Amino acid sequence: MITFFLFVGLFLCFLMCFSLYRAVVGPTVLDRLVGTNAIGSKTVVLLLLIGCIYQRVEMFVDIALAYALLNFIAVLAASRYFHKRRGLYEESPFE
Amino acid sequence: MKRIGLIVVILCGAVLLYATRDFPAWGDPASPASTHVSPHYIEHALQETEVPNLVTAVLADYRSYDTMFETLVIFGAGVACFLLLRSFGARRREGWYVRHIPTGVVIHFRKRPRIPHSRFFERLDTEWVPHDLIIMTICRILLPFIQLFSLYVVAHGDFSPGGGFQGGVMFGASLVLMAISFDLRTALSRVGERILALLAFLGVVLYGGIGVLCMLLGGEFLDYSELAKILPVHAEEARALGMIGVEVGVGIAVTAVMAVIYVNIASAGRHDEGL
Amino acid sequence: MEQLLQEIVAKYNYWLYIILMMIGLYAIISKNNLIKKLVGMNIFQTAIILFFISISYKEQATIPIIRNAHGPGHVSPEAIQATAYMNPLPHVLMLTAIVVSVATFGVALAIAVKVYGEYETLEEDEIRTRIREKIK
Amino acid sequence: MIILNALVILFLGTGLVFFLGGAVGIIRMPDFYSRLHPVGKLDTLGIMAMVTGLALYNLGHFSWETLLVSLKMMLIVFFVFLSSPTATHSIVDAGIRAGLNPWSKSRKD
Amino acid sequence: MLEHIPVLLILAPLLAAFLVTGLAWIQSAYCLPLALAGLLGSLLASIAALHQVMAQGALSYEMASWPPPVGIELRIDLFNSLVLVVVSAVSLINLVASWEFIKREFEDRKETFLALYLLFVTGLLGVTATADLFNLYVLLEITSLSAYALIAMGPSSRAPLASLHYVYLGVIGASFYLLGVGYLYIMTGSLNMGDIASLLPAIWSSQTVLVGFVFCLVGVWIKMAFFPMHIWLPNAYTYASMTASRVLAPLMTKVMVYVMIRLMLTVFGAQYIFRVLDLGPVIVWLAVLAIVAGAVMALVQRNLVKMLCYIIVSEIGYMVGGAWMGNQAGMTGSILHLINDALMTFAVFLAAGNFAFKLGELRLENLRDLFARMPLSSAGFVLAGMSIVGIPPTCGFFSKWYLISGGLQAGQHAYVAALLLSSLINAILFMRVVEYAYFGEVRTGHGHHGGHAHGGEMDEAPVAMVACLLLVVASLVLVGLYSESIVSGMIQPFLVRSFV
Amino acid sequence: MDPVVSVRPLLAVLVSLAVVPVLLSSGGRPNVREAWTILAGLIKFGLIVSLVPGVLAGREFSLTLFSFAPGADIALRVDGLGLVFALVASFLWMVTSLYSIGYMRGLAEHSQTRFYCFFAVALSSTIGAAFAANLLTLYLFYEILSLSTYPLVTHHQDEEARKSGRKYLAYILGTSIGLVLPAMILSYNVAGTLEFSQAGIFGAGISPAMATVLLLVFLFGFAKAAIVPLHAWLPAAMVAPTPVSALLHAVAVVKVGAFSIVRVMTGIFGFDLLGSFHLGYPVAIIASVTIILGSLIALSQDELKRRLAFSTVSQLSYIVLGVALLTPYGAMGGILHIVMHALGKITLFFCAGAIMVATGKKYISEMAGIGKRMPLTMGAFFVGSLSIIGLPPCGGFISKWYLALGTLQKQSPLLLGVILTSSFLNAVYFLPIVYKAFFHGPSGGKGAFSVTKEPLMCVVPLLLTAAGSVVLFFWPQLFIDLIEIGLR
Amino acid sequence: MHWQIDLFILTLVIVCALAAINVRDLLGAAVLFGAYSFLMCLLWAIMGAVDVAFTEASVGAGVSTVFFVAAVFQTTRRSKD
Repeated sequence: MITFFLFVGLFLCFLMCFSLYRAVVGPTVLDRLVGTNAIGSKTVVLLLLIGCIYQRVEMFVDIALAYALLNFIAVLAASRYFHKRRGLYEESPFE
Repeated sequence: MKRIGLIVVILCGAVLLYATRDFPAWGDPASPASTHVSPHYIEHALQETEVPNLVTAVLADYRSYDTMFETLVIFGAGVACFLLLRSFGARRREGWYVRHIPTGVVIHFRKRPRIPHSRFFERLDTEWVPHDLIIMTICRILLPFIQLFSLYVVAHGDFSPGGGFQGGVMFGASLVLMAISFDLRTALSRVGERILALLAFLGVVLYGGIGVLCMLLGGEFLDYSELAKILPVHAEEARALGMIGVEVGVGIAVTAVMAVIYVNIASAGRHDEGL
Repeated sequence: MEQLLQEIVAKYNYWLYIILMMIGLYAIISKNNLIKKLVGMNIFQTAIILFFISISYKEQATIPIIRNAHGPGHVSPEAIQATAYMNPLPHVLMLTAIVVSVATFGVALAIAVKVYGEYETLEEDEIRTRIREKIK
Repeated sequence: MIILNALVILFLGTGLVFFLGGAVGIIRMPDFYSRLHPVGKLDTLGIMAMVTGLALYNLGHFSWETLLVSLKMMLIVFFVFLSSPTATHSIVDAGIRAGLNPWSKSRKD
Repeated sequence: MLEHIPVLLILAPLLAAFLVTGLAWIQSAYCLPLALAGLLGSLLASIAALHQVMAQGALSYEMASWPPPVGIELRIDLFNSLVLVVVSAVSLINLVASWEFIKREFEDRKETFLALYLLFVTGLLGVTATADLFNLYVLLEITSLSAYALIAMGPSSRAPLASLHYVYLGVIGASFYLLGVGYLYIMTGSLNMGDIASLLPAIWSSQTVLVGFVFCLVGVWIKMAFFPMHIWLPNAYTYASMTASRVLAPLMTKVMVYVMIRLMLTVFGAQYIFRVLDLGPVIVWLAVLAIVAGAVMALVQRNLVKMLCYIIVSEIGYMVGGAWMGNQAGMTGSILHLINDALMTFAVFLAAGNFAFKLGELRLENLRDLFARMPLSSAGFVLAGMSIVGIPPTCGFFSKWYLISGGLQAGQHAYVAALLLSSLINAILFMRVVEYAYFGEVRTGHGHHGGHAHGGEMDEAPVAMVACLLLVVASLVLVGLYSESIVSGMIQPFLVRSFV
Repeated sequence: MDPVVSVRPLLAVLVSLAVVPVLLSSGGRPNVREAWTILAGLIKFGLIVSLVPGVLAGREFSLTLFSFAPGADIALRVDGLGLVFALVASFLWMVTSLYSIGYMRGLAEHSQTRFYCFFAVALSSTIGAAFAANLLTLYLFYEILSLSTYPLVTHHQDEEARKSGRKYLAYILGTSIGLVLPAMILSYNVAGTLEFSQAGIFGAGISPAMATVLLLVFLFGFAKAAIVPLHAWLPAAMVAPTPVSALLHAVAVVKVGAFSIVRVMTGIFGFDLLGSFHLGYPVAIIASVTIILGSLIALSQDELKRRLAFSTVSQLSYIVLGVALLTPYGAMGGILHIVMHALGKITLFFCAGAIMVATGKKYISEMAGIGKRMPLTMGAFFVGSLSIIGLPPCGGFISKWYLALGTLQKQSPLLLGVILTSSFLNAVYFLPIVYKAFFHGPSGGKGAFSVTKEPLMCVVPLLLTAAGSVVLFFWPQLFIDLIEIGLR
Repeated sequence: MHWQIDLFILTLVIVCALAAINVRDLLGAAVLFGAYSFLMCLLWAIMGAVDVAFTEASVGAGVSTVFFVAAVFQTTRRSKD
């Protein structure tokens, strides 16, 4: 079962690459925000999975819970920025 | 600058790589780091302090002096942000904006308006401040949970990951969330600047006070086992209790300071509606 | 070659932390934007934290919270093996280091806000030209 | 036990599928509003399925403590259900405020 | 209470800092007395510690009563008790001297400033007293953090930028130090200085120890503004509020020099550094570079404070060079110069502060006829300058004596030459100021009897400022005249084990 | 020599320092200020005179103030040589104070309080240097003297004065920090002490090469002695008011330089060591070059004070030359020359100042016929010239006599020739001035002198010193005895 | 035991770090910085440093990024590199 969790975790990590792709490539800040949000949600699950792999999930659940509670604050703050500051210039990464 | 940076970086990297060759392998249980001092913590901490979370035990007892200064760093950061940014002078403003909440209409006054104090009107500083019912409602639901959970994290730090700092940051984050979902002025009207300062002060004084109390009771500074003289517990439990007390102090201070830093950065020290 | 590969695999954490740290250091030194430098600074600090956490890791060991410390069937203090738990000391140090880095980050941001208030820009070269203009 | 494990695997598998969908969506969707769909919905669902699976797995050695932990996990699901749509909502709001136009087939990016 | 002295001297300003923040909202009138009481307590405690150390050897304080490698230890020996006295005395005197400044520059926030100032002092005292490498880092960060803020609050519009640059380099420095500590930890598993010192000889040949040492050293160098890493210092100290630079300039860099010497002698041991590594010649050459570069850069400055800052850079070179000379005389000179330079720099900055209080910006052209306006402050400035140049009987001469002696013994003639050159350049620098301040054109021509009737009425800085300046200047001469007892009573007994 | 611990040397040093605050506080009242100055001078002279009988009886007064390192304390010790120098300096301070009153008031100079204060400090350090028991103390007072005379040199505060001040400090501080300090520390590292002793401090622990280098470094390092390549500050410093030039550049500053060299050669190296390494001769050659060059340059100067300055450059090296002969007579002559030259040269400077006050003339070419208007002054000038040239009945003759004896003892006709040549040159550049002053009328109508009265306060001191110069020709025995004790 | 995940996340961390310092928009940098801190948190958790992971989680998600955004809000988003 542990091995299974390990592979599930690896797969999640693999999926995280896609979200990270979006976060890195953009093109707008909001896209990055979406990507980051997706990474955050996967992180919650991964944390629990790691707990299961360590077989100490009771120690990890608090972290995951904290994550679930706090994850959206940054997103709210960033979107709040757009509420108050107009303009959204597009830019391509790595120049 | 770029080239200098690159040279420095490559030089540093090379030196570090050079040193890595002598390292014990990653995860080697027989490495000096794992065999010299740390076994004492692992094997004796539970016995000596009755705290199963070794990190908390080391943090708040064996190296409590460090942790006191860690709290102090945070405290100093709060004081520094206040000192740096806080401006008491009023900003020059072009007119007054007031929103009628039920309709969402923003009214622009040239001169200072005389508006009855009611919950239907809201003072604004800029043309538009989001007034999002969904976000406000959800946050209103979530806030107590976050705060409750952060208290749990502080209190349960002896048995599971967490402790004063983490709990404090979460509580601080809840205040930040309040400021983001409503606006800064609303949040500040709930938890004012004075209260935050008082909390920060209380937190560090709690930590330092416990330390000094131990000293007054005849032990060394921060030697919680001396608390057994005034608490009806034996020395090991006194250590655990002392740790909790200290963690609470850290939590209070961190909460306040996080809020102070956010408030000052988000409004550039003006304490208006902010971000 | 084989040996080198083995060495790399055995210490890859240490290698990668160096890369991360160099990224951070490069950003601090070479970036033109003041806040970018702060990002680099944070990366730099996390790299060091990574290094310390890597020290604390032990094969076949669990997180440094004693299992079954209390309650029924609790473990006797003598039975605790040092090899069974990870080294808690670096964790403690790094908790402090994180706190320090957050505090520094906050203060640095506050200073950056002040700098922006002074020059209306965060680019170092632009600030430098502003200063030169002001002197003239 | 086997049944439980099978259930867990099922849940985790479902979650992974959701996440996969989300990941593909986030890559493939043409614009920001449409990308929010996979993130907002599928990821939330994925979290729900996977956390539920893990909570079930945790209940394998049943005791009050494990039950408590599983309850906490379900609490995570609850909070994610609250917070994730809020976040999505606020992002969309931000996009609109920022003046980002939705993608349409007629206009090629 | 006597056994708690090591911790009391740190706690006194710490508690004062707490209480000042608390009181700031309630009754701000008590803040200054409270801060002064805290610093005075710390001064008294450090004097008591010095006394005890001289009577019965090093004091060790086991924090929370855990024995050293497990817990944190405070250790006060002859060397750092001396530094502690200097730190607490300088910070106390500076607060007395600068209160008028604080009132002027931070009207509504002076209590906050005070709290930060106290935190800064606490950090410095803690850095000096601790015997734990990581604890040193934490305290260093407190010091730096408050220093960042103190600098950024400067009245000049360039202060925040200077401070931000300091933040970047300061963080790199502290992180390098931390990294070095990590390298030591990975090889020894301990953080206590004494413990590491006992474990190290077995692994002297390890590259990791070497690199750890180098990183600790480079980190400390950045913090102390050793030559190529000095770029943050001049701007930061020049644009900072005078109160801050008056305490930063004498203490911050000197305490870092203390840390360097502590690392060299207590942690790694002279044996490792001078026999096993033999880095001495290289670093002495770096020091030569630092001395010359600092002096030359000082020469081109037109701002008095900036000029003084570059002199600090050059002085750092003296101390680093002396410490790396590899013989007892050089190390003695370095330690003595650490004390002396703290006092000298303090005196000279106090005087500069007095000038700034009346004149505002301290460009050299602004200093015309200063002597007539502020005779006492100017006299203090000249005496402090003499000390920096190294004119006997001020203390600067005596530490230079040891430094040169060490240089000659080690055959480092370049170092000696650089030191003399920089002394000469310092002489030129101060003479230039003196020329501006004392011997400007006689405006009214001949025909005046009596002394200083030219260039306007006498307009001296507030009494507290002048009194503090004169006190410190007097101490410059006294420390100089009694340097023999400092050397033979404290420094040499401390060094006797290191250089056999 | 039996050592006696006594505070009298310290008091002698401190008297003039102690009077500084009094001077400062009496800034507005010139009479009070100058009364104090003269009073301090009297006390100082009295204290120093009170030491004479003891020293003549073979006692050695000493006092250790602060210990710094073994053998390098800050300590005072009175021996014959120091006492000779101190006697001259303190006596001349009194006279100069008197003279300054006339001069400074006569010219209505500004910042007179500052002038008197730094004058007093300079005198303190001169006496300190004279009484220094070891090289460290000597160096200490040497440096204080350099710094305290800077304000005097820059007194006029115009561009020229500042430039001269810069030059002065550059030479003096530059050499003392750049050369003397390392040489001193090196000596200490080699010998382990810096205490002056007749046998020298090095013993066998020094190689000839190192000794040579050290000696040369000391020789040039004490740039106040104005050995040739480093003499340029002295003429430049003549922008100072004349009392300053008189006392400091004929007595205190330059003599401290020469005295330091004497101390180093007698007390640090010792004649035995110098003799065994044959180091006397090179030093003598260097001194000879300075003597001849100084005289030659003096010939070409038209400004009176500059001519006197170059004359000083030349005469100072007599002292060095005398000691470098390494013979008893030579050393006697050299040290005696400190006294004799001081009295002679100060007379000359006083005269130059008096002329300046009375007529405002600075250039020799303008002084034709002045002797008729200022007979006393020019008479004293004549006496002073005779003393410098070394003709009886003036003190200069005695010292030059001893010097010549020294060269004969050394059997060095070359050096004898140098002394004779230089004396001849002295005559050439001094006597025409006197001749013109008395026997030429003012050239043309515009040269008429506007002031006829010689200021009393200026004339009295210069007559005193001129008389002193003559007196010393007849009764030099006290100084000879003291020097003999000092060299024993 | 689970070095695979460790290595994977480390790689992602490095990518994220590179992106955060190269993106030409400070708000984007802030967001990526948040992602970086999530990944770091995971890394600590994998290496068994739960307390550190918790701290990173609360700091990174709760305050650090928000401070960053707030500072960007008060200054500017523009960055030339």
